Amino acid sequence: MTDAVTLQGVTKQFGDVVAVCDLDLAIADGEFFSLLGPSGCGKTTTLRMIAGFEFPTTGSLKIHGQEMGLEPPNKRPVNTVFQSYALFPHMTVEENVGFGLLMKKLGSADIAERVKRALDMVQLTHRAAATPKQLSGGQQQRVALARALVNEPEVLLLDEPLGALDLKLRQAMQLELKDLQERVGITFIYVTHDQDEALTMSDRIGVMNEGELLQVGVPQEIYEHPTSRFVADFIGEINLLPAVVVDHETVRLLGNHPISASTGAASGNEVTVAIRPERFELYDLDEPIPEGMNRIEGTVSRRIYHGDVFYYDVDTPAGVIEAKEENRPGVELYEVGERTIVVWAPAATSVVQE
Amino acid sequence: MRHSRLWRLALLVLAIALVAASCGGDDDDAVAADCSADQVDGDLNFYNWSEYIDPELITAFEEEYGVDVVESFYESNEAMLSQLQSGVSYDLVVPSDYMIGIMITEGLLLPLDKDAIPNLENLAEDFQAPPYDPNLEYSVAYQYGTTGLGVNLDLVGDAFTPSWALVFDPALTANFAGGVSLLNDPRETMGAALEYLGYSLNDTTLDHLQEATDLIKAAKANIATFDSDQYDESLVNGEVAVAHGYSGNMIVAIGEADNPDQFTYILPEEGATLWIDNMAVPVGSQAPCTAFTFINYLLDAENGATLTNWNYYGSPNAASEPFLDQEVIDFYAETANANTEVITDTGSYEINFTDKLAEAKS
Amino acid sequence: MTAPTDRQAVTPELEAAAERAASRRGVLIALPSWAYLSLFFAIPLVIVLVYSFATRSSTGLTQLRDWNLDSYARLWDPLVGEIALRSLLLAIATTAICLAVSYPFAYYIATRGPTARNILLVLVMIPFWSNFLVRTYAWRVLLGTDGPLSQLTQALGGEPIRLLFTNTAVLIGLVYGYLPFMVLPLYAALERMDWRLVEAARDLYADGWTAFRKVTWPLSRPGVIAGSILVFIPTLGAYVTPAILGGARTTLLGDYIVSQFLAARNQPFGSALSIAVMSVMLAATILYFRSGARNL
Amino acid sequence: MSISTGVRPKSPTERLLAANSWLVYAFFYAPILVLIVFSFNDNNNVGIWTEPSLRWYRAMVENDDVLRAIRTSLIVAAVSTVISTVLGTMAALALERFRFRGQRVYDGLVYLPIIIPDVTMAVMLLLFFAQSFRILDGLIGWSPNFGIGTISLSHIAFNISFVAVVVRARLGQLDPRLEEAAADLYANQWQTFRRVTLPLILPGVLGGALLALTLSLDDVVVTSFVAGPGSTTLPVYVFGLVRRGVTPLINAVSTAMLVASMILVGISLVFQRGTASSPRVAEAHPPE
Repeated sequence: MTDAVTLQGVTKQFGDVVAVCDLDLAIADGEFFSLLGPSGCGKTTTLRMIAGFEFPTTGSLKIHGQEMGLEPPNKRPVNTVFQSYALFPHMTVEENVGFGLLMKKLGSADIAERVKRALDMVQLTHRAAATPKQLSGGQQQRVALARALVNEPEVLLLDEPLGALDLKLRQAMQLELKDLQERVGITFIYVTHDQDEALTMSDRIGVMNEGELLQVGVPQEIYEHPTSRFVADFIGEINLLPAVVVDHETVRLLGNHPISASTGAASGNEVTVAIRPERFELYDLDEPIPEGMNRIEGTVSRRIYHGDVFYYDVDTPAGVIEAKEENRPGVELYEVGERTIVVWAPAATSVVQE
Repeated sequence: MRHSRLWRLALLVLAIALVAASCGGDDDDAVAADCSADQVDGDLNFYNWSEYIDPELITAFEEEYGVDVVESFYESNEAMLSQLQSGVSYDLVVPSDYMIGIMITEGLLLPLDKDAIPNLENLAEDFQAPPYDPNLEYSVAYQYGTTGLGVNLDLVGDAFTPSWALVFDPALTANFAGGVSLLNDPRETMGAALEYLGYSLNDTTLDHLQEATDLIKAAKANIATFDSDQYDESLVNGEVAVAHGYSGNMIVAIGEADNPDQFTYILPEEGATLWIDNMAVPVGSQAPCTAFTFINYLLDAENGATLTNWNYYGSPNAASEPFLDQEVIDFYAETANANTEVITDTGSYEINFTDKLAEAKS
Repeated sequence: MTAPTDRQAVTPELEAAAERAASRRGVLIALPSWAYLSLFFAIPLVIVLVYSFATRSSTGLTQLRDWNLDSYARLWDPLVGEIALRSLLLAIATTAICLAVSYPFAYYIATRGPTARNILLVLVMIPFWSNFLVRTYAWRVLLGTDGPLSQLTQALGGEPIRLLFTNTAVLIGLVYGYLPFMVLPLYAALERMDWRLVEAARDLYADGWTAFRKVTWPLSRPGVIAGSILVFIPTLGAYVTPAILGGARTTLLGDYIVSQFLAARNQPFGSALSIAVMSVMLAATILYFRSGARNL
Repeated sequence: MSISTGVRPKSPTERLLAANSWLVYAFFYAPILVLIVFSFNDNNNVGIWTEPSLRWYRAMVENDDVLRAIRTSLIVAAVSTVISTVLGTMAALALERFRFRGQRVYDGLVYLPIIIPDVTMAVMLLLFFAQSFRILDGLIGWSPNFGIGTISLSHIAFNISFVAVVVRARLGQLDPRLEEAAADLYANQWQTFRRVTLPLILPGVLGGALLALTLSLDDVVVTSFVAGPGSTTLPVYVFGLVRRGVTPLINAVSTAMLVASMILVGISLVFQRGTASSPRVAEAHPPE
């Protein structure tokens, strides 16, 4: 089976600015793929090149094996859901949804039938005659979705489609989108800067920064095993501690403190150790610590109550470590100024190069 | 598409065109039109001074010959000349004496086809051989008149000397409520100032003309407007006390005023303009035969009288005399003895009059 | 559309080709208006430029030979300077009066509620959309010696008003004709303004006047500049208003240029004058765009 | 100072502002009202009121010159509006939606006619027509005359720019994503323009067309320079009347022109209702 979308050595320049640099990416058929990164990282440009709104400066862009680099958007089997929805303000919901089919010169009965089905799918049949201005944000978003899906594209491109919605609605829509994607079985390419969104919905995630694709993987892999400092830092909360590689299984933190971690780098290299706050446990100085765990002693310098969890800042020779402990009956609280031992598993330790 | 190349191309075309035009501009040979009496060859574009012809005459002509007469107006000989020089084509124009000379020199006029104008014989003897067109090759007199001053006796008083001082002497004009109005015409207005200074209105000494310019400038505080169109109304409405203007318009306006005795028209003793306006056919005419027929029509005895009785200018048409209002005949008989001068073409000096009027006005 | 098999075969110039295609379409769409404006605007402009170096014959014909700079030399004539200065002063006075009257006016409209604002604005537009000549002519009726204003003052026992054919009349006419040009940009600038900034200034201990001086005025400056340019440029070359209300008594630039063509028949000098006036306006406009404006 | 707050005691400043505004409105409307009132005056003299009558309106419709001038005006306005709207809209599209070489020069070419004083424009076109007619005569022996043709060509020349500016402003406000969405939904360039771009910029195009129409109906200076025999437009005719003397006939003609303008404004307001939030200056037309 061919991949839905293949990018090979794609570079996009705007004047002197390189927006996307030598991108290689293959997205499988039926996959929910997210492009994640901060604004200006090139993810939207990549999406727009797939849609045909921008043309690559160099490189090859294929959709289902067909070279598409030069095709105008109207000749591509993809459809887009825009960030601002881009609903035609002078047309009704029905006309908006039927626009693509009309352009494809389908019969009017056929169009009416398919538009109805699409509106049923997004539960907006009752607003068919409304204009976009009369709809709420969430409803507009559904219209935009229906307008794209009604054409049964091979690939659906979504450019931060939930960005304009409020938190509750956004979370509900995330699940709905994921559901929908599984139901229709179309390849989704989803652009977002929201890591939660990407982690929740995606089959795979590609993290971009400054025009480069840094890491591609399933959500867990990206979260648990970032391969670069940027990916580690961008996704979730994380402690980044400078270290020096000792051997395959050991690195030395500041304060000459050795810990176990799988390194994969030559000894003597300066690296960064990345550990999620929720991976730490705090122990009393006299408490027994399980075998094989990494540990470092320090002083609690701050405690913040956060409802479901407590955050602790612990001053250690290796630097300030942020730890997160669940707010559960029976969990011991540490006071500011108290000595404690921070404990974590070697497997929870990612070693990343700069 | 390379715009720079297109630009260059456009400029090249333009340059060629300009050269072509400057070389080919002189071969506009005035080919005489061959017409017969009462022949018409299209609608008549008539370029005339405003309020210079009885509309009834035009309507009658249109009905008789089945053509349209489209009238356009100008307010000075110079304005008319500039239109013709720009290439706007008319079929009939009415330039004054000196302007006929200029237009002949410029090659702007079509020779008259005298076969088409049998009524030429009606022309009075005085107008058979004017100095600017001795053989009537290009023009034939339309009307004549004088340029003088209309005076509001209520505002000026009865005891005044008929002099250009009435408009140029600030000491005098300062007493006139509303001030005075002067014609917006280079030869007439500069000429009046020259006369007041004791020179001829055809004087071609630049120093004298500068003196005249300074004179107008000094008098300007009391000059309400430079106006060639509605000085007569301004006078009878009391807007101005003294108005510089043409005899016919003045007489008609005074005659129609609520109190005609309150006004008078005078010719300054230093000398005033006697002018003759003439009908002529410009070179670009599209309907020269209609134009000749129209000229012939106006030279008819009764039509000529209608013309004069409507605007009260002097008639050059001897045959019209029996049909004229006695008032007009008497008036122009009087002016025959006045101190008047005809404006002549001063050739290359001409341009100074327009330049200096502009300077005086500003 | 054959798929490349290896990295060497990737299409290298996709974008360049697409841009060429788009650019070709753009040029095609621009072409008709480009051709029209080249023929009926750019070439006429060049002709005026060419004429300004030509000589005038004694009968006022323009001779396209003996090229010279006489017409430009004549621009330094004190007479021209006097006329230019007078036009300039008149244009500045008109602009200043328009600004002084319009600012509070636009401010008032911009601070009404949305409905009132729209009605008030339409009321500004209505006279503005009527024929310019008619509006100017109306002042001739109003200011005439036997006009309504004069009759009113006489009924009140005063002197008849003699404003017609004075510089004051021209000034009134110009202010009347161009006032909306000042009102609209000022209104646009004030309406667009974030009024919370004024509140912030008041919150930070500025009194009403200081808040205006430090916040409102600087923020409305683009409107002030746009309005001033839009009033200044046409009044500097005004022809119709002085002709109707000024009685041809004093010469202004517009009238002077027209008279060079229609009376003095000095096309080279008239052309040079036109070029000079145009250059001044071009400079003013460039200054305007330099000041950060993006649109007229 | 905030907008539309509830009832507040009026400050002295507020009162002054209000008073100034009503004075400005009085200034705006007084001359026009006087003009209208006196057009119904049965007197030969413009300023003296005797009794109401329709005398001058009768004189107007019986005057062949007025009727001919109206006809000329309408022909010129219609022709120049249609052509300049099409060309101006295309110019706006080219400037706003495309990038090509020489665009800056083209941009300047489109903007320049707006800032050029109309006296200069008039002079330019007069010399141009005079020169090109001479050339045409020399080359192919055809010498066209000044008239409706030259007037229309000249009006188009200045109208294109105004239409382009108005339409361009409207295009600038249009979300380019909408056009991308159309392309994404299989519309080709022409379909995108006809079904999405044009309907959405239509208020701007109509605004530009109305502006062109009023500019054309307003113009005196350019028209009087390039007019020929018998091709006087109404404003030029009225200008001539005004210069030749003030008769109440002008009041009647002016009032008729005023009513015609009002109808135009009415139409434009209906079209533009609820579209432009703040009026752009370019949509207001410059006089003369």
